[in-house]
Amino acid sequence: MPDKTRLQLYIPKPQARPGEPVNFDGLVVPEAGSVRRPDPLGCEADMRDMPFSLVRVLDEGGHAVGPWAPDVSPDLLRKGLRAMLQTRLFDDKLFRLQRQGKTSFYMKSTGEEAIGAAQSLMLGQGDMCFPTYRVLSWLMARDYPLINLVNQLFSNEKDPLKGRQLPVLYSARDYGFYSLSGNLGSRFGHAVGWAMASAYRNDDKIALGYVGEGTTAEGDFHEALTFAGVYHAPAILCVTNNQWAISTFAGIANPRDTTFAAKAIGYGIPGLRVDGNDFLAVCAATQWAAERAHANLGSTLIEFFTYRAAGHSTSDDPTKYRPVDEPVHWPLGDPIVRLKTHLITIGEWDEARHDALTAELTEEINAAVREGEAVGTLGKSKPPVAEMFEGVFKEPDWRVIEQRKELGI
Amino acid sequence: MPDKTRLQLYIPKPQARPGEPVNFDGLVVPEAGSVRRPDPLGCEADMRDMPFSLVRVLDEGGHAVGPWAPDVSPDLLRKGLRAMLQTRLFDDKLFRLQRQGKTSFYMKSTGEEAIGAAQSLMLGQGDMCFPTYRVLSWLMARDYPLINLVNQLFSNEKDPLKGRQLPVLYSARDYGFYSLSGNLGSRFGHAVGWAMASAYRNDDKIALGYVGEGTTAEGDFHEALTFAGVYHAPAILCVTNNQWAISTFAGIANPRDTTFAAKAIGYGIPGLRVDGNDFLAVCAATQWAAERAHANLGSTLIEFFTYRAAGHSTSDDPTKYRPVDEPVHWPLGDPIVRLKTHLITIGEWDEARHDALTAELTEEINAAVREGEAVGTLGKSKPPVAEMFEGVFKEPDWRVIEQRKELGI
Amino acid sequence: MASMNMIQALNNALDITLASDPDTLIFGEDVGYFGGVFRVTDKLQEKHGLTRCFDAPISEGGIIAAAIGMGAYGLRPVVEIQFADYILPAYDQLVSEAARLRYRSGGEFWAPLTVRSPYGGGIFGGQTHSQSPEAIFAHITGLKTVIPSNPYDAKGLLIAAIECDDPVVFLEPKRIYNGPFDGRPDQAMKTWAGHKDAEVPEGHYTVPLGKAAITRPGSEVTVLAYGTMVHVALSAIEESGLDAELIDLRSIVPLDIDTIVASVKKTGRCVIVHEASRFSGFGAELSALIQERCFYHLKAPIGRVCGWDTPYPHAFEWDYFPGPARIIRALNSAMEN
Amino acid sequence: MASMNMIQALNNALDITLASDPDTLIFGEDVGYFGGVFRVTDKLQEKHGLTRCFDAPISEGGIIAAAIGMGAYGLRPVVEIQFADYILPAYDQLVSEAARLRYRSGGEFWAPLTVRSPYGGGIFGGQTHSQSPEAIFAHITGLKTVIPSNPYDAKGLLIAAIECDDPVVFLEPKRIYNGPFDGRPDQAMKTWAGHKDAEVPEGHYTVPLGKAAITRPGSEVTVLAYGTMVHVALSAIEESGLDAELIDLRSIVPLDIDTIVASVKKTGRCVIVHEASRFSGFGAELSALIQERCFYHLKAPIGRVCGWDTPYPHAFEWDYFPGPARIIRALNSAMEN
Ligand SMILES: Cc1ncc(C[n+]2csc(CCOP(=O)(O)OP(=O)(O)O)c2C)c(N)n1
Ligand SMILES: Cc1ncc(C[n+]2csc(CCOP(=O)(O)OP(=O)(O)O)c2C)c(N)n1
Ligand SMILES: [Mg+2]
Ligand SMILES: [Mg+2]
Repeated sequence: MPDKTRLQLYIPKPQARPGEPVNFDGLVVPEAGSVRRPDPLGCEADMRDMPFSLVRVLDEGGHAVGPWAPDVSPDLLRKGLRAMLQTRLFDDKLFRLQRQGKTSFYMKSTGEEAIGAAQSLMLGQGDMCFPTYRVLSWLMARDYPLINLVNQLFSNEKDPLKGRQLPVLYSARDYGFYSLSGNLGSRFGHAVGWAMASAYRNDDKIALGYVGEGTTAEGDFHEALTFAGVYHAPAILCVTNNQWAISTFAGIANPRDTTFAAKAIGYGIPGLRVDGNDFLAVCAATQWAAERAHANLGSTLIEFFTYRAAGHSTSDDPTKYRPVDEPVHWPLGDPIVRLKTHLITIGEWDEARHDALTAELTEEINAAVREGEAVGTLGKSKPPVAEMFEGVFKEPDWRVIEQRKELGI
Repeated sequence: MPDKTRLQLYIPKPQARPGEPVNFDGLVVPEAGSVRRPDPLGCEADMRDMPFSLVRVLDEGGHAVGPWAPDVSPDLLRKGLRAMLQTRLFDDKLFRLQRQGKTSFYMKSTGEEAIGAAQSLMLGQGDMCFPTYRVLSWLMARDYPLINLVNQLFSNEKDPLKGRQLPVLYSARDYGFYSLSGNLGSRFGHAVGWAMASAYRNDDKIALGYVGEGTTAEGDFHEALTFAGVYHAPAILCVTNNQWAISTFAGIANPRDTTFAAKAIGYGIPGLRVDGNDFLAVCAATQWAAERAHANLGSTLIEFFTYRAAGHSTSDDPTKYRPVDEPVHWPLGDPIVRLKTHLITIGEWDEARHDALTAELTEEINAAVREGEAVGTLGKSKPPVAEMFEGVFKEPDWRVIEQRKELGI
Repeated sequence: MASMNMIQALNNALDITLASDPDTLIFGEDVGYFGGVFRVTDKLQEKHGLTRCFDAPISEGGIIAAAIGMGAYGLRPVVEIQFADYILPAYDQLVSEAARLRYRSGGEFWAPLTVRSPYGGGIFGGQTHSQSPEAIFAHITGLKTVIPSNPYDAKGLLIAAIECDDPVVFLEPKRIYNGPFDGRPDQAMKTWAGHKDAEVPEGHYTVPLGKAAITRPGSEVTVLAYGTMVHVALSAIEESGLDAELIDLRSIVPLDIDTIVASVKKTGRCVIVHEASRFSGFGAELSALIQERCFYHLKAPIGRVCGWDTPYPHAFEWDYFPGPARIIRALNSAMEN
Repeated sequence: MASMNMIQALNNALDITLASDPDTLIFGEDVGYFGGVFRVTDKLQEKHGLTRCFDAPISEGGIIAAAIGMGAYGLRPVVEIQFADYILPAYDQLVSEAARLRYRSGGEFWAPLTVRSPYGGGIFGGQTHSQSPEAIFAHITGLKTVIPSNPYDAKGLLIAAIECDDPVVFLEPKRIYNGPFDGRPDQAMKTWAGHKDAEVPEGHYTVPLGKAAITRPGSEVTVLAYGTMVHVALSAIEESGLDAELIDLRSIVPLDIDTIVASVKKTGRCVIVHEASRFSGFGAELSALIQERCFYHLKAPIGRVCGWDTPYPHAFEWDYFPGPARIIRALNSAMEN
């Protein structure tokens, strides 16, 4: 019988809270280019080291180095930069508009723009992304009309979702962007089912699922991975580890000793851990996983290691629960700056073009906002009230028909 | 862009179905004694090989070999043998009684008796086991009165659970046996919560949770492990991999390339994979995990690799979905025979004593059954109907008071 | 026409659907090689192939999530949850996802899945193999809930459910899989053989969702029931000697309010019967609707005969089950006033 | 006595409980260092220590499962689910485990947990931050469900819930956290300051579960409400000029049937108000109970004013919300007959 000492309940704590010095000790960041690239068609059992490293391509000098450096055109990189910048500027603008009461709610993806943008550009038009609320850059990379975003954010008459859904919870089928909802994690399994359907139909489409690192604690996450592993679903399943879940640090979702990518091992699928602030690394990992999925070898779990530089949403103040300067000390840098530097380094971009792009995008956003404001902002305009009663079922039943009459519309 | 071949939906199939030759190819069984025993107080990160091996102690000749050979007394081993044999005999008897209509339902644990018996004997009186319906040997090892089992199985007037619960879904608080329910997996998280409570109270009790390998697919399994990992809950969390979940083979819960024990890696807790038909290996692994838990190092996940030798329950015929002779070809043998052989090998048992024990246990069971039959079997006797209305809340509310009157009791 | 029990009728509905619509597929625990613990999917894998009818992990949430994703892709999945009691781990998927997808996405996506599940009591299944959770589905906007009471309806309603573009919870009263049950456990088991509703056309047909059946026309009192309780109520009516009108709701969402209201306006009296526990059960909605719409026609309080407000108790199955004696008492009490 | 808003009153109830009973502890998403997204657990970690009030993984099922295990051990956990809409992933834990543990184990184990959750609409929270799921708890045998409408009750009921040996779902109408809301969004926001029910004793007290409050006595018609709708109904009554009796149910399980029946027998008329969608909502049970028990006293049909049978729509919040105008219409219609 073991010696019985008195037990103690362990409650994990983040390395720093407000007033304490920022502390990223223990965060091991391998050199860009130092991590091996297994054959994407190889055997999962030979890749169990991958979740414990960190795939990085862009080095300090802005060069793309190592076996993961992807073969992508400067054009694609510029498209990516544009989408990321557009996302950043749009977020800033809309955050301010929320403060003015023009929308009820807003969420930024500051610092995480590389992920959606790179994946959007690497995947095909028919592929389907099952997003979280922090993947706006996917839509930006596919030129989703800004006015649609604005109209939904203003919940006005032209809201493409007809006034039924919260701002930021978009749906854009034609852009490969599945319907968002407030419930965390509950669409991860839809991505797997969608991918299984594509395989069932002998199609060539693949699915992309996202959850935040906090959301990995939901049962849905596990159930989706179980299905993905068992049926070899052609899906890329991503955990965006931005270190925070509202006020809660990542250590409340998973102990520090392991990684989110390591969860893959228990489902028999490869797990990659990737620098999410490195546009090229995101491209490379996505391409790797897509190649594997297309080869009928099933899913890959990718942990994108990144940092939520802004608050969770318009409803919280992050300086209440983490050091005010934590974002600026994030060791993996700003994804926009890093991609910009790379493009300049390879001679495909310069400061002047960057400034011009910024000005152009700002004007596009302002124009869209003006157009949306002309239709109306929150409470000033809304879709026809009849839309409240439509779409519950394909055909309305007597209850909503009667109730609509009762409301007199 | 990768080459897009047409996808195909993969549906896993077991290695043999009825009419096909039994096939355990690919099942790698390491020699007894060949697997290393890490320091139980060591760092989880250094144990990530363990889920891919198989801890075994008893060799072909019945000797206990290697670093996992536990220091247990012959007395304890004889107690274990007795509990296992009791379970086997009781199962056989009750299965027949179900066929005679004396109970509505029965489930055997044939082939898996070592697990509950060894763990029951290795853990302390105050520890709490959160069982599945296949851990009767836990109760047998703690001398739970057979008559209680029989009365519940007959749903008669003396049913300790007052007629409210199915046969086989026991509850025996004083024997460290938590209330069972039909829902799979939903108590795994209770084990973790109970263990956290013990730590919160600076107690020295630990919890033991069980699920079947099929049940690992439930979200509850993942949620429990997440809590166990994050809060270092002093719990031993066990997956009984008996290869089958009713008619469904283990490959529908997890791909063959990985193991159930490997799931531990993604939660930052050690995972052990243990020969569940080897009583000594079960003892050793349990002791290892208990030592770790008592040292405030948190949970261990143990996969017990075993085989469900009988049907799932009285409701199915296993020869309809697996080769009729699959059980006899199970490479890891019968746990009772293996322990008996060991005891004989070390000179602590013999065939005559074994026969005498069998006769004694048979008579105990028959006596308990006779006593239960005298009270009444299913439909011939039942607890007072008032018990139907009690225990919904601590105090009955007007609804059940009125309804009880309406029923005239 | 062939004489079928409910299991055969359901199996036949699935067989026809798999054969005619390549976008339908079936999965669930033990439904593949084994054909389901109640045999409803028997031989479908063998006949239609591994990818058309296959085993799923024990993960009700995962099953329904995958089915929603398949539905969003364009398939028409039919999943089995082994017992209705085990739908609960998937409740969030049904409520927050399946039921809401069309609405929240402005019609861009929808989930035309059918969730089949054996349901109800009367088989000594104890707490977790006997429950009748229909009320927790009925309250959810965007979900349809269907409960057949005989082989003919079972087949026609199941095909209609699968063809429906909305998510449907299809609850199969397991006590009447093999024969009608009139609530008298002491009497010999009946089979469906010879029952008029066991005559099932062999080809494709549908029974529309949202249309009740008048199982027995009558003038003195209206009885509302569904599933197993249709048979129990019929037997009680016969024993009572009353000229009661028995309505089999067949689906509770959509609900055939017109048939109900017309009957109660005619009879002025109503008794509602269901197996589920009473408090906040579906009978409450029926009662509320009727008193709202037939207030001036009602001659007596609307009665409810339901499971007691306790969990489903194993040994007290027949004390709990709302059998003919309790229904007759309620009928008499409705007539007295 | 101090003037408190509902958040302060709830925080105070938790503070007192943590201080007096070492077996209570609090956990939930963001409840620890941050003090909860609605600040109900503000400063409790700082004051009582890390193990008394801590953050949990985003895993509602895991949270409730852990709490049940702690309850079985002998603790009295109080957990927060960040929004009532997100209890659904834990629904199986609540129904199949918490609610059934005492019954099925013959009284060997029980789960004295309290599940607190911000609830209801009126804050432009859209589909998943506005729902009122009380009916799916009310139907479950073994669960209690409490819904306070003011700071005084909030504190007393929460302490009673924590001290109760049964599992309690404690739904906090988030729209009235900071001030009463009479259903008129165009008018200036009110705070609790000066409201009589915002006077909260500083020490320990309980408001018993299962006892309704007569918020406004009256003779002409009975109005049943809970949570935010108590204030909306009161405002509607005042505007209507009718002498209505307003009953605040406070807990729907246990339900104070005696107070309800006495009132309706007196007035002969009844209007039920809730935010949740109507069909199979809790209003149905109230309506059914009343017509069963007060049939011969009823002068007019019982009315229900509820959310429409659609998901909760973001832009149409005030078209959906059962505001004073609809309540007045129902009151008048109850009086007309
Ligand atoms: C099922 C569910 N539980 C809780 C919430 C409340 N909530 C909204 S966002 C959030 C944090 C999510 O963190 P993470 O998954 O890390 O994503 P991130 O916001 O960092 O992108 C929480 C708890 C929710 N929306 N849904
Ligand atoms: C939540 C839930 N889903 C489904 C079932 C039906 N069911 C009962 S036992 C069983 C198989 C369990 O297999 P496993 O977990 O491997 O345990 P074993 O029976 O092999 O010990 C199933 C599917 C259930 N009881 N509960
Ligand atoms: Mg996060
Ligand atoms: Mg098994």
